Amino acid sequence: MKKLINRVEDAVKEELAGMQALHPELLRVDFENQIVVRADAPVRGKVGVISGGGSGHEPMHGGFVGRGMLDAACPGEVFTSPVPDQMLAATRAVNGGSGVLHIVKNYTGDVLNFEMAAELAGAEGIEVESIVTNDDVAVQDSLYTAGRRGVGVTVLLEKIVGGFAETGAPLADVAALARKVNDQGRSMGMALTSCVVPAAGKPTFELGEDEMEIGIGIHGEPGRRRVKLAPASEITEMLAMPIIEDLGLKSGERVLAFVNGMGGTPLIELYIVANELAKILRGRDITIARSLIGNYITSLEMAGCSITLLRLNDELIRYWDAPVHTPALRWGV
Amino acid sequence: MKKLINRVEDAVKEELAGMQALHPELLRVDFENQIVVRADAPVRGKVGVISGGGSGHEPMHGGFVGRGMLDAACPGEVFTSPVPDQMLAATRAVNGGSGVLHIVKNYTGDVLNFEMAAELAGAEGIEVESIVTNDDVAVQDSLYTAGRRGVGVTVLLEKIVGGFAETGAPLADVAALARKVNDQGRSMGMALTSCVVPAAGKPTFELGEDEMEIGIGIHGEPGRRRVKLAPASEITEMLAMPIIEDLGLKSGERVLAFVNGMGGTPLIELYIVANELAKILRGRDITIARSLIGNYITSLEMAGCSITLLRLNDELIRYWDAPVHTPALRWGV
Amino acid sequence: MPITTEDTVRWLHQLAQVLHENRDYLTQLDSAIGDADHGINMDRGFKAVMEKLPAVEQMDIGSILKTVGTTLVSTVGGASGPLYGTAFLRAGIATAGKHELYESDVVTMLEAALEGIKARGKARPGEKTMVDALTPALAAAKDAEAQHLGLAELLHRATGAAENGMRATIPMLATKGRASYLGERSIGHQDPGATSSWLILKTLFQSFNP
Amino acid sequence: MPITTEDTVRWLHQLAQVLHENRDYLTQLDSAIGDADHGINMDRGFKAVMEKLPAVEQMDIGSILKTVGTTLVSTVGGASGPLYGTAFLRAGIATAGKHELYESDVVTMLEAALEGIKARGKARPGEKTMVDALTPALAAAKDAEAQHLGLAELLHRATGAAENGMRATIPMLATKGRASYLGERSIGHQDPGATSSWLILKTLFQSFNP
Ligand SMILES: Nc1ncnc2c1ncn2[C@@H]1O[C@H](COP(=O)(O)OP(=O)(O)O)[C@@H](O)[C@H]1O
Ligand SMILES: Nc1ncnc2c1ncn2[C@@H]1O[C@H](COP(=O)(O)OP(=O)(O)O)[C@@H](O)[C@H]1O
Ligand SMILES: [Mg+2]
Ligand SMILES: [Mg+2]
Ligand SMILES: [Mg+2]
Ligand SMILES: [Mg+2]
Repeated sequence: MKKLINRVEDAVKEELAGMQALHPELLRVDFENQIVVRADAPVRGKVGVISGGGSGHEPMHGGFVGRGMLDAACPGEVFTSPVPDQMLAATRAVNGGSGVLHIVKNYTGDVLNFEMAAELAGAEGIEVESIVTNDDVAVQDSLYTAGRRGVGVTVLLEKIVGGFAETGAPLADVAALARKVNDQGRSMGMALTSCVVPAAGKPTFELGEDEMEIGIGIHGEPGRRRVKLAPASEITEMLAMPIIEDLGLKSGERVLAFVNGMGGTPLIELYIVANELAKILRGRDITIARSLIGNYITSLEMAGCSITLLRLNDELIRYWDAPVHTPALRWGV
Repeated sequence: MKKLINRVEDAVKEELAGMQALHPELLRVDFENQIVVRADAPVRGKVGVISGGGSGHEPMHGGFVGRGMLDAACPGEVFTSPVPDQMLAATRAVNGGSGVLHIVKNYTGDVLNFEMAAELAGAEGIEVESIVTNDDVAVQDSLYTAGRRGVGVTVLLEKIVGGFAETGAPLADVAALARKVNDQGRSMGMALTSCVVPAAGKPTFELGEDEMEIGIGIHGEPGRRRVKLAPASEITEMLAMPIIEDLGLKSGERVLAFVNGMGGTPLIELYIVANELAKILRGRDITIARSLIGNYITSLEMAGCSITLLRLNDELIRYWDAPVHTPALRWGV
Repeated sequence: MPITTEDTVRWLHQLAQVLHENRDYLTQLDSAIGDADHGINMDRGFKAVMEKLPAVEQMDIGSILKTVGTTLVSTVGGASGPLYGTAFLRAGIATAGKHELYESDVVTMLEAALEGIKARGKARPGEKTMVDALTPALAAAKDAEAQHLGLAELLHRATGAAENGMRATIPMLATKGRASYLGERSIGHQDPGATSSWLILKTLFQSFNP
Repeated sequence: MPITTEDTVRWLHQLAQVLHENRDYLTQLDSAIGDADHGINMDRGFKAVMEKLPAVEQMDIGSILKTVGTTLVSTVGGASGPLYGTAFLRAGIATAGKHELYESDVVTMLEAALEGIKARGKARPGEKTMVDALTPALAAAKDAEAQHLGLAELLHRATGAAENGMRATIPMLATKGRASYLGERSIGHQDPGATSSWLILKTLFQSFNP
């Protein structure tokens, strides 16, 4: 295992110390509770917006803490959802009297831990609403299963909903917008390589020189199927088509195109994928009204990418464009 | 070779097409001359600022084209400096009547090609000044050698000088500030893995499971020495100390700390390095007044990092903080 | 003779040991159909339990188990944290105030634990989870009790049933938890959580009857 | 008998071929002490030359070589682009208007080319560059001319001297170009540019005297 770390068990704490050292104007780290909190939290009269999940997906979520996005993030161990204590501490820290929104990616672990935290916060009289993101079209959705995973849309949702929360909108409206965003977005990802969970020390799965995994999640887990390596054009097709169909995107519609790197894939390749995606959308007369490209929701050093399309309307565009100032996303300020 | 590409020979062109598709409001791509030009270039009365170099370092340089940074970028083939024709075309495209600054990283190829381009532009009556960045302390500087490489400082210089150029300052002053920035910054990098030049198809060098390269450049070339893998604390020490000494940083001074990923290293590891760097600086009473962390000057998918420290004064801070709107760096707008 | 407080404490000590020894094995199982952390999670959780235990080991069995539950909830994370945490919490409530557990108490405890897991995780038998190890274990315990076979035999049969249930997860298609994302590809792998459940019961049996 | 326009055109055709065949070899050499692109650069450049050649192959040798020079400058990039580009440009100027090259013309041409490279790159012999192959080649050509050994022998000796010069780069410490960044580690590797220079001369000799 080749990583820029010291002791494996200190990796997450040291990462947080690094964030505190570089971004003191944006956030503070509560090491006892292992949470990252917006520097000026709690913001009076504003709905607190928090999220959390395993570490190893950086910059998500800690890199999205700051004005116009998250009020706090709860990082768990690598690929392990955080514990209710962290979420409760974060909920308390950001509650400005208007309640708190929990943004939860749909994984059993995240859902169960946030559920317990919400119960505990409720018992303390803090109003909590939860939105569970589930945008991964690689996974069949069904009442009888764990359902779709929450992936790329989570990033876009945190930005848009965070921007809306800044307006002082009430919790019910903030949660409602969150649901809208989740409904309008879909994602799918692929991997060229596995990744090494530091505590495990070896790759989660083995992949041949001429193989790739299609339909992966963000925890280094294998995907829906293993296929032969293909050109970027075909790979983009494999990811984009299920999204376009599932969203039922029609000619004339506008989307936010999000080309995400899994952590180990260089930008030159992401732009090549973006080019293929743009061709596919152009061919269907779908407009890329906004875009995001880079490593935003990752699986450690995994090589690969994911595509997320979010159907846009003027409301979503307004809050996507709203000022944001976090370590990983910044504009308008 | 596992990459998200189509035909190797089309990689750079398709990358540029992807940039054009995602960032039409920021830039336009001149495919015939293979250059990336700021959307509103030439800006009348403003010194044009251009740079260029081999591809494979993304987001540098194309990702820095836009308001407040570069007016144009000339991408060569992967790790191969561009040709004078591209630089001449870019110089013409951005000349708003006040002359053009060429930002050149100190590599024989880049220097010679930009030299020829400057001669040709001069012959056309376009006033050109050149700044050659050479901040890599891994390389001994000497009159009789190719001298130090230009690495991390190039990114900071393009931002600061680009911000200054927006004020309408004359070419001589813009070039003078560029020299100041180059004088005040030093860098050093290391690699945990090699990288694969697409046209070569295999790793440029082989590295054992327990080895790393210290003092690498940004072209996948091996470094000054190969040593046993070490904890992040020691690696950071190996990179930071030569920089601090060469810059002669003294207690009470302010720096911009730039922790750069080589392309394949996840952010969690970069923050761990940042934490170690912050400890070293704190121990010397040197203040991190500004910072930048992420993949900004890369070697394809190479795993590793580089550290750049730039001694700050109020002038440099003013133009670092100035609004910038490019695909890779954005704030204040 | 019943399970005493001492048995309970010895069980938890040995369990921490066993889970540490099986850290890589459980993580390996989780690599195949999950995210390669189950062994790491369980080991982290029971290390924490070991730190909390001294403060409560003089108390009643219920208090001890509740402490285990809250500690797991606070330190494990993932899916297994809330699930095993709830299981031990409910087991603690079911054994509140007791210093000795007889056959019927053990059955009640197991039933409470399994109910807790089902209430939290909404999994039913056959979904390739820890529920598939614990459901047959409870059934076996119940009829060992009905037949008055004694505590040792009850625990022995419960453990055996858990082991079979664990093996039975191999051909199952996962519909709950992370493994469900693999769809068909989840078939042919043993469920890590069912495996840790078996280890928990096995260690209970062994520590009671060394 | 002299080098004719036909010889020159044949040389360039064969050279494009030779550089294509040695693409991986030159890139391999550049991997050891550079950035693994020299073979790719030269191959790309001479492919472009092949496209430009038809338009000028009826012209004088000087015009042909100038076209080669400008084409290399416009297509190769890297260090070798401006260097070989300048070399062919200067060679073209030195042979302007000529349709036949005799011994003295070849010496003048080689001298102009080498001067061009030195003027651009500021390298002196012993710095582990193409200069180390071309300097002895020019010297050998000069005294073959002084001894009136004839063109074939002149080219043969120049090629041999270039080969020795190329081998002599192996123990050298690089102080110019990318290899210089390796410091001591550049020792023990053959310089890619010196190798391509040898190939250029070798092919000239062979195409003149097939
Ligand atoms: N809904 C559920 N009900 C019961 N058990 C579950 C459920 N979801 C997952 N599990 C169990 O949890 C185990 C995985 O635990 P662990 O790896 O620690 O958490 P995570 O899956 O979050 O990484 C699975 O092997 C399975 O037995
Ligand atoms: N200053 C110089 N003078 C002469 N030749 C040089 C100089 N710098 C580099 N070279 C030659 O260029 C060769 C490398 O060419 P190439 O790999 O195509 O360019 P780059 O080094 O830019 O990747 C070296 O092997 C060396 O022979
Ligand atoms: Mg997990
Ligand atoms: Mg090169
Ligand atoms: Mg797991
Ligand atoms: Mg090279």
